[in-house]
Amino acid sequence: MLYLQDVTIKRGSKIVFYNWNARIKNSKITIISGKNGVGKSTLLRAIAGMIPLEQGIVKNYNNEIFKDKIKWGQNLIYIDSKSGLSRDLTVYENLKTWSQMKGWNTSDNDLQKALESVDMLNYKNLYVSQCSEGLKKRAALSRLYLSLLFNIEFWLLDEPTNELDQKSIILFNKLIQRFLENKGTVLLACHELKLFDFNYELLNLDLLKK
Amino acid sequence: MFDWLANPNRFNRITEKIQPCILVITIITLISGLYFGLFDSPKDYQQGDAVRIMYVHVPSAWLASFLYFSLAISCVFYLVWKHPLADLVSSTIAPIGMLFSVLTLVTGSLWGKPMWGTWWVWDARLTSMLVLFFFYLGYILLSNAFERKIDGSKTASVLAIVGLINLPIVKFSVDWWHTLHQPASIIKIGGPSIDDKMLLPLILMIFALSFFSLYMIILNVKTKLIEKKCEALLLKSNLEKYRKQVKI
Amino acid sequence: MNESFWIMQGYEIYIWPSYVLTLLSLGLLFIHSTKQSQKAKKLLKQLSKTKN
Amino acid sequence: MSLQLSFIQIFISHIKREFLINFRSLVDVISIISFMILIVTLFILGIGPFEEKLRLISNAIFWIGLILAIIPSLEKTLQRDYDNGWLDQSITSPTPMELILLSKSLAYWLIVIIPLVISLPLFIVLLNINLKLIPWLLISILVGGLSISLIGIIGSALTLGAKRGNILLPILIIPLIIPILIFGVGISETVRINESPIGNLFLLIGFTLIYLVISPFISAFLIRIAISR
Repeated sequence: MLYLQDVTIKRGSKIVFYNWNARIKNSKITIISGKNGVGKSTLLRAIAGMIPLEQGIVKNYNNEIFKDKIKWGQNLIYIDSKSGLSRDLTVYENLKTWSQMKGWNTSDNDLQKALESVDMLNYKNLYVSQCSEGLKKRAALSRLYLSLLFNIEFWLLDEPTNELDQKSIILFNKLIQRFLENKGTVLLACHELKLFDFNYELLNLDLLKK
Repeated sequence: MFDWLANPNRFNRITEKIQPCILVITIITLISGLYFGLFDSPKDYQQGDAVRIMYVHVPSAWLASFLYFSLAISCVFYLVWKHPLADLVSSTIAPIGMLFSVLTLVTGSLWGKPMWGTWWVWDARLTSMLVLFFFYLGYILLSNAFERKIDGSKTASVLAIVGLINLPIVKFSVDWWHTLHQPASIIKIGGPSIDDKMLLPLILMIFALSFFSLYMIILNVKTKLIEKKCEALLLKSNLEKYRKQVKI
Repeated sequence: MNESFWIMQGYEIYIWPSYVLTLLSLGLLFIHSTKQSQKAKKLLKQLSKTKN
Repeated sequence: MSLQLSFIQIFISHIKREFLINFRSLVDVISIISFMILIVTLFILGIGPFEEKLRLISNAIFWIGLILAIIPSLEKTLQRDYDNGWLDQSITSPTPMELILLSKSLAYWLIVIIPLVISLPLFIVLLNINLKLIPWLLISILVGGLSISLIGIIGSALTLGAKRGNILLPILIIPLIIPILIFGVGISETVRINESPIGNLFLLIGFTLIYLVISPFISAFLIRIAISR
């Protein structure tokens, strides 16, 4: 369970959230919805630790998550529209360096399987500069499979379904299914709700802003 | 102390009282400094009357360095305690400091012509001052290089602090370079042996320019505070207009 | 005020410009800032009037 | 769950990544060297082919060429990873940003220094540098190159997301690296006039050590600011 207590988040000098409280349920998928510019990405980036909170705390059960950044870094995956893939490396090399940065000792086999899970095995040795946007997105999402092997608790995903075709969305749904079975928590910002065939919690930021 | 001053209202109240005092002190020290500097001080035995340029050159140089130091300190306050006022202070100090560094370079060059025979000699002090000028320039350029003002302030503050660490090293290295390449035989401007009678106008001018800068900083910070208020009011009235339109 | 004061051993073309430049730039800075401050104060007055 | 890889392993993997990125295309590496050759050529065309003059200022030309050749490629080092989101991934990973930046600057150092060391004989020929200078030149560009890349990372972090960052970067960086030039040229100059270069060398090493300590922290701080935008 993730608790946000009296959270104030600023972007530049503009206050986006003011003394806000929220609760994100465990082992569930929570979809953050709302109009453009309402603060979906800001919220995700703040929880991921990229935007420092002006005030307030975020707790995972009883632990303040930003007290121990190393531990929190091991506990989440954040993916947004910027894929974090280097253009001059292949899809495989990108995945490998990324997993090493997370501190994981991944075997070749794990990486292959991760690419297979998003149907990217054929593109393994393609340079990212040659990839289409859809392929880049899939390459980024292959990290989700790796996290299943390493007991990660949180997925923070910002518009993960953009640029994905029908088949990849099915694969993505499968990954989420497995993650939820492993007692993982998904926090997802999206405005197309019909793409997901789960029971999801809805966090509508439009309601909050009134 | 800064924490206590950082409240804009308190800042306004206190400065309201001391501002006239500062102005009076500035005028008194400036006039007496000019009097002693131009009329009632001895000629240097080597440089003759040309030494009188010292009374504007050295105070400017001193202020350019001191203002950079204060700029960096106020940047530390801004980054550590996040007082918006500290940012206003540093952004007003920067152009004033830059002006003084330019004045130092220009008067130094005017002093150099009769002493060295050329407008510019790569003397250690002048070279360090030139570098200082570029630190000011870098700060000002960087603080205006971002779309949102607050990003520029934060980033440029870091630059100012890096500069504070680096400037003594630059100063040292330039002195080192100077001794390495040129045995010191030429007349040093602002040299070490100063007559007591020369000290009086020098100190008076240093005081005059310091109090002048203090006055300018307070005045400009106040202006910026008012401008901020105006912006907030404008934003509010625009919002209200917008709301009315939406209702209709 | 005799002539030798103004001539200063022939250094006058260096000394006077440096004093004039310094005082002039300080004066300009002073005038500019004062104007700016008055402008801002005026604007604030206007704004607070229209609000009420 | 604790980290399976030690920080040293992560550190090495980062250096490997930077090497893969930079050496695969070789464009950057070749451009650094050819840029330096061109600067040297410009200098010599400017002063004329007088050996006596050249002998006096060849060390200075070498160092200025080195610094000017490194600066243009500095801007990309962080900007690239900022644009594609890699820095976002780094900050949400357990690896401390400071460690990542230290590895980045060391990798950048190696990337710049290896081709320069290889092409050193070329410059010795072009600039007619005295052969007894070679060991000192080698040491001084190794140490000086490290401090240039450490300061360069700070500069690169300062201009992240800035308007016209590529023009701004040299203005911010060059005042900071003046001491490197002075101490670096000082080493070669003292050797040339048969004095001991130890004083200059120690000063250069000391300067580098200062930045080795503060640079990762400063640039990590800057990157956190840049990412929180």
